[in-house]
Amino acid sequence: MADERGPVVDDEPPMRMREQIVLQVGGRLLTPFILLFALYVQFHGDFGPGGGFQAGVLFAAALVLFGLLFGVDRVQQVIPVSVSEVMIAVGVLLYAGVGVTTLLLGSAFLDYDALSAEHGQHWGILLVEAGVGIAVAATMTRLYYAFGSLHPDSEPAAGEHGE
Amino acid sequence: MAAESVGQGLQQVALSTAFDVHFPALEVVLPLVAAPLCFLFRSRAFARILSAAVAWLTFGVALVLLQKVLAEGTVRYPLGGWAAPYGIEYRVTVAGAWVILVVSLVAALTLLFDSRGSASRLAPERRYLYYSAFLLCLAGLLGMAITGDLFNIFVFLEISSLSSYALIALGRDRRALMASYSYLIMGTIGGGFFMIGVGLLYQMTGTLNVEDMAQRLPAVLDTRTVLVGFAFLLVGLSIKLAVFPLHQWLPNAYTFAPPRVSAFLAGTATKVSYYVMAEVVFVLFGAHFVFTEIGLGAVLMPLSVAAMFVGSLAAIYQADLRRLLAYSSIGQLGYMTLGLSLANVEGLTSGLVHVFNHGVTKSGLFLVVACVGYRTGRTTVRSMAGLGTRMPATSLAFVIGGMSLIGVPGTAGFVSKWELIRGALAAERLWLAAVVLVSSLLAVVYVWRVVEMIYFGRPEGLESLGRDGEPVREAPFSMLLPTLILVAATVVFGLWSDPTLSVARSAAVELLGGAGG
Amino acid sequence: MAATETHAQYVMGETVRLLDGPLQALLHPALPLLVAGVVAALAPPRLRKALLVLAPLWGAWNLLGFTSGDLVSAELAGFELILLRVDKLAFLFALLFHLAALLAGIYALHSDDRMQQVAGLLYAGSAVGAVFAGDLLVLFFFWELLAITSVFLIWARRETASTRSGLRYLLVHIASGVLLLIGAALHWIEFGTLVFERMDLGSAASWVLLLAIGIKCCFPLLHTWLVDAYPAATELGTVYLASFTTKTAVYALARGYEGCEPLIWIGMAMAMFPIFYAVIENDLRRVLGYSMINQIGFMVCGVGLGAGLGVNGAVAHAFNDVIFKGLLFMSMGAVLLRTGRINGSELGGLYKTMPQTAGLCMVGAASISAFPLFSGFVSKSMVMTEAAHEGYVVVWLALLFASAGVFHHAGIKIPFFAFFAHDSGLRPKEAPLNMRVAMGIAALLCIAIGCFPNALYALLPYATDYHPYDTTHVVQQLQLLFFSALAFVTLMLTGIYPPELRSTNLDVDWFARRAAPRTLRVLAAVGGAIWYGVLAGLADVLKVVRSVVRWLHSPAGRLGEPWPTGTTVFWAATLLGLLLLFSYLGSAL
Amino acid sequence: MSLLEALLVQRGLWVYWAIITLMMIGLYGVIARDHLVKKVMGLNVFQSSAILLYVAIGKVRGGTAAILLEGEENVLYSNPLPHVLMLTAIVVGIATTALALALTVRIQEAYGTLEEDELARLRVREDEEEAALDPHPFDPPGEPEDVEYPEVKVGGGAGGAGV
Repeated sequence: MADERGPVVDDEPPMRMREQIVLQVGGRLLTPFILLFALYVQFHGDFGPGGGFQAGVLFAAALVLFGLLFGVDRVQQVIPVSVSEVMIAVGVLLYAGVGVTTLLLGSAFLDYDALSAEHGQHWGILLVEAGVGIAVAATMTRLYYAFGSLHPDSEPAAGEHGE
Repeated sequence: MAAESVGQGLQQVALSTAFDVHFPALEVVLPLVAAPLCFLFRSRAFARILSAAVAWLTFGVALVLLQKVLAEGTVRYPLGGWAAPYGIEYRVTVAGAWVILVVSLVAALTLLFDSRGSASRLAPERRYLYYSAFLLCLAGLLGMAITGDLFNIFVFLEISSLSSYALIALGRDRRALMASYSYLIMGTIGGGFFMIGVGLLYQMTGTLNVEDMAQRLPAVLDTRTVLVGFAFLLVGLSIKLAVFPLHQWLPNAYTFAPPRVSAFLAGTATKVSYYVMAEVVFVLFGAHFVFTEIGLGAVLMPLSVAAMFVGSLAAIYQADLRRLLAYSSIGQLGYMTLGLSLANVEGLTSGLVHVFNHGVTKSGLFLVVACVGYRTGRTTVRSMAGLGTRMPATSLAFVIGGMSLIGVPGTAGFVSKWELIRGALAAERLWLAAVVLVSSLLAVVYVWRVVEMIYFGRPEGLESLGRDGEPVREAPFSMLLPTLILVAATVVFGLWSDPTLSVARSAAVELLGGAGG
Repeated sequence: MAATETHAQYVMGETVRLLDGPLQALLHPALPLLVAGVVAALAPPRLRKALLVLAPLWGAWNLLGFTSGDLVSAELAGFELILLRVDKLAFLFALLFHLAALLAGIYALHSDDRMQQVAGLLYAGSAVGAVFAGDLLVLFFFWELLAITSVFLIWARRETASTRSGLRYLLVHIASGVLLLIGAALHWIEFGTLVFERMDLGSAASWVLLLAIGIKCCFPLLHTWLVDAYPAATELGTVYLASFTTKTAVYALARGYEGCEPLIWIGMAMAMFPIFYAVIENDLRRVLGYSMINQIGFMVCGVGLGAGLGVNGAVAHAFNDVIFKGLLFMSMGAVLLRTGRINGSELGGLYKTMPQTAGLCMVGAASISAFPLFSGFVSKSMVMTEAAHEGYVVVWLALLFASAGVFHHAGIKIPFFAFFAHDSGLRPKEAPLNMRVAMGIAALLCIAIGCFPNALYALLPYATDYHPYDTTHVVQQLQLLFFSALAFVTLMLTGIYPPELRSTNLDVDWFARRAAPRTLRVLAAVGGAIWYGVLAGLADVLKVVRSVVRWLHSPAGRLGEPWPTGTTVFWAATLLGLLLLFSYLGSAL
Repeated sequence: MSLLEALLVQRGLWVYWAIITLMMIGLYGVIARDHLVKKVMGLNVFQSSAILLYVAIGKVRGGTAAILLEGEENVLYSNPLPHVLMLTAIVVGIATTALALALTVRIQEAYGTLEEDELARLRVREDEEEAALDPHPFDPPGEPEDVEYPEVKVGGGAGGAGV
């Protein structure tokens, strides 16, 4: 009953994008800075506005920009699908792991003071934010992979793991 | 599997003396941590064992929590060590403990159910995703009942919803996709309404903690913002609860989801929303404001009655067993909201006891249908023809579950219906009692259709052969066991209703503020 | 009042005993039959047949262990339920039901139909449970069980017509059960108790309960289910159906409404009106159905006449009616089984090959017509004597007329059209042995009770020294019967009575003359037209309701089809708006 | 002061009007559009309105970011809590959108269309095919037949007609 059409999203626009020299050069220049900025936001999150979520999104944005200009396969050479999936789990586990550790140390769940009397809050926040950052970046990347490399028999998007 | 769970169980016991203060957090954290682990290890077998073990662990923890709450009163757990109004507090009340007990029990049994055949559209090597989503859904549902923070409820609500959309979409039939899509749209709107409601209340009170807000609300109850906030909260929850005109996402979602997901969601998802609604209505705003000042009863009661009839009447006409059960769920939810709208101890008790009774019954019935589907390859009413002799245990399970849906004395369904009628009489609404009875007759009709098919239907032609042309036999033990446990529970707690009723009653009294209506 | 005092004597019993002594070793009287029914559902045919005969015997043996005053109660959800209350009234009915189950069981032996045999056993068991129910909730449970188990006996015929009939039957009886439950709730509210005792008409509960019982009891205008369903059932099913449902209702009336005057008039109407229908009916089983309503009329009348002879007569007549009506239904069932037809105009001359069945049928006919020395005589006369004694002359006359009518349609018409009359040319085999045995036992009982009524009288709820065989009774009854017979024979011999023209009325009672048939027919037509109008109106309403339900709820209906997402969201928004408006208005007030 | 003035001119209230308008636009999109992707877009607009509501709640006129600066006291802060909450809401929004889009992709693959009315037609046909395997006892196919009247005999010959 379903009429099988061709690929839902074809490869045309990215192909044309690859011929845009200005964009390509600009993008190539910008990417490392975006990544760096992401790291800044990540680590500055302790003191000022910022944090893992924003950093993760920025990190993923750099990868997506690169992917748009040079093709999904090029990004996947750096961060393969499997790695992105593992990173999602690792990120979430890092967050939950801190909680479980505090729990096992006898304090409340996510009570960072249990980690160390002096720097507990710092370390706790740092680890948790790192977890969030990794998870968000990996998820966004994975989402981009899912939709960016769509062809009829692709894998389903792992959107439900974006938490 | 057994070794693993026993091992963890022992560890639990060893730790329990000092550790049980952490149980409220553990209840949520266990499935939440297990979910990425399933994802990480990419092994279906591992995921199966882990998820089942975790579900049984949460069930054990829920049991301990319930005992603790009954003995000591509300159990509080400050997350991250931050005290209540500032940090997020996990707060286990009797009603909450009751609901998580039901949720974890149903999860444990449905995960015990050995879903064979190609029930979901995932390739076998990616089946671990299913367990991952299942655990997330479980974590979300448990979290909603445990957390004492309104925004946190929203977050857990979305966790459970998102994972259930994904789970439903995994159904083999392509109609599952549309079912999941419309559930997604409805669920997101519901979640959005809930979030807006919380925001408006936060604006007026400056707090998100339920108890704290409940203390601050009376001062600003007459403002329009609070009224609007209340309306948003209620409608948002009504969508998740499938209250009458907002119920249409439910039938298809339950029909086309993979069998175990149907069984799990039918037994749990709406029940948790019911608890949240009861908390919002009775704890946050108070029965006086909701029912006396703005007269919510006049809206909720007719809608509940309508749901009872619409659900049951539609169920009569269904050809597919799962859809029949789903429509019957709408009717049964009508009984629950009716109990809530009575705003007295008996009514609320009936609703809360029905959380358990209906949860167990409906999950059991969905598992029965899963067994039938596995053996016959179809799930239409017609596919039950003559199963009375060929799948006797499964058939008997359906009959008993069906009787519980009708509310035949001696089954769990009767206990809640009886309590509901008592509630109606206590509220001096005789006609409601009559309406409940008449709507039970409709349940007789749709259950009878199936029973007639089981025992008097004659399979014709190819129908006498099951899936893959083999003769139909009794379902395998690994599928039958959890099914029969659930169905047996409806009988056990139908005859021995003291424990369920007394817990539900103390939960109702607690929700109503101990005033007794 | 004398009536209530004597009543209290047997209802209250001497002492209340809770599960001690012999009671411990006994099962609830309904259990043997119910258990046998469940076992039979799974048993092979041979065992099933054994159960059909043995279960009633076992049950009866078990029953004999009880004595008046035994009481068993249980607690359910805060209510004390009286599962079992034994007194003479219930005991007699229970004994009767076991007897009926035994006869029907023997009658059923030739068949292999699991559904009927299982349903029959369960059905009998629920009737026994109902008469022992001490309170309204337990009664309700068995009341509904009675309806649910019996409908299979109709469906067992497995024809479209019988399926439809069965559905209607089920609907009516479920409705009766719901009314009973509503009555119970009202009773609880009004009196704070659910114990099923004699009540005075006046409270809302008593009226609702009367209506519930009245449906099962075939009160006028509520009777259609009986003549609709009985002829639709199998030959075996009708035998079962005739024994339990209506008699349980008579029991409930005797228990709850003893001495309520309206019942006298209702009973009179019930005894009268079916005669008109029976006379013009062709389906012989439906004729029996009408005559059944007529006989129940006598019983209802007796209950209305109150304690002592009235209730005794009603109960005794119920006892006899089960046996002789069972006998008649069994003989008609045998005819149906052997010939496949049951219309009077298609039968005739069967005595040539079914002599034994014919003879047994005539014993039943004699009993129902209340010939002296047959069972009907000893009980029917009790009711009529009491009516005359209490000064209800009109009632007495009406019952006399009804007796004559019975003699015509059940006593003469049934055996005559089936076995004699115009030879239809059918030469069926004699009925199967088991059927003849069952009929033979029933016939023996008819004669035995007719000749030695004191055994039956001893079982009756009230002590009695009634003697049926005094000169007045016997002469009066024989006059009635012989003049009826004379008229019938005269008409037959002079050729005025053509048997094939079933519309010709043969109400040759003592009073009605040649003008009567015409009047009767006009009466029947007018009554029928009105009733038909009511029914058609109801059916139209039903049709509208059904199509509305279908329009709304079927998978293609407005509420049954899955809505588009937008519609549901629209409703969400609407509900939000409604709630906002509502809370705004609510808070503004 | 007229109602209009009270609602519009009163300082700060206009933002709620904007939010409500946005919300209605979103809901309208979900209700009125048949295309599944457009519905998702409507949903996004709706969610944005909810997010804006929180942001508006937290905003304090003249307040700054809630960062503790050394040496300065009595600083007016905006309430950071609603803004932080919105991070979560945004995550939820992304997850929802990603999942919804993944579903639409699947639906397009399965049915070859994304118009809801067409999909409904296809689904109804599927339902009917399934139901055809299972004729309903109370609802025979074809014309709804008449209710059967209980059989009533009225008179024999001249008196009336049987039904």
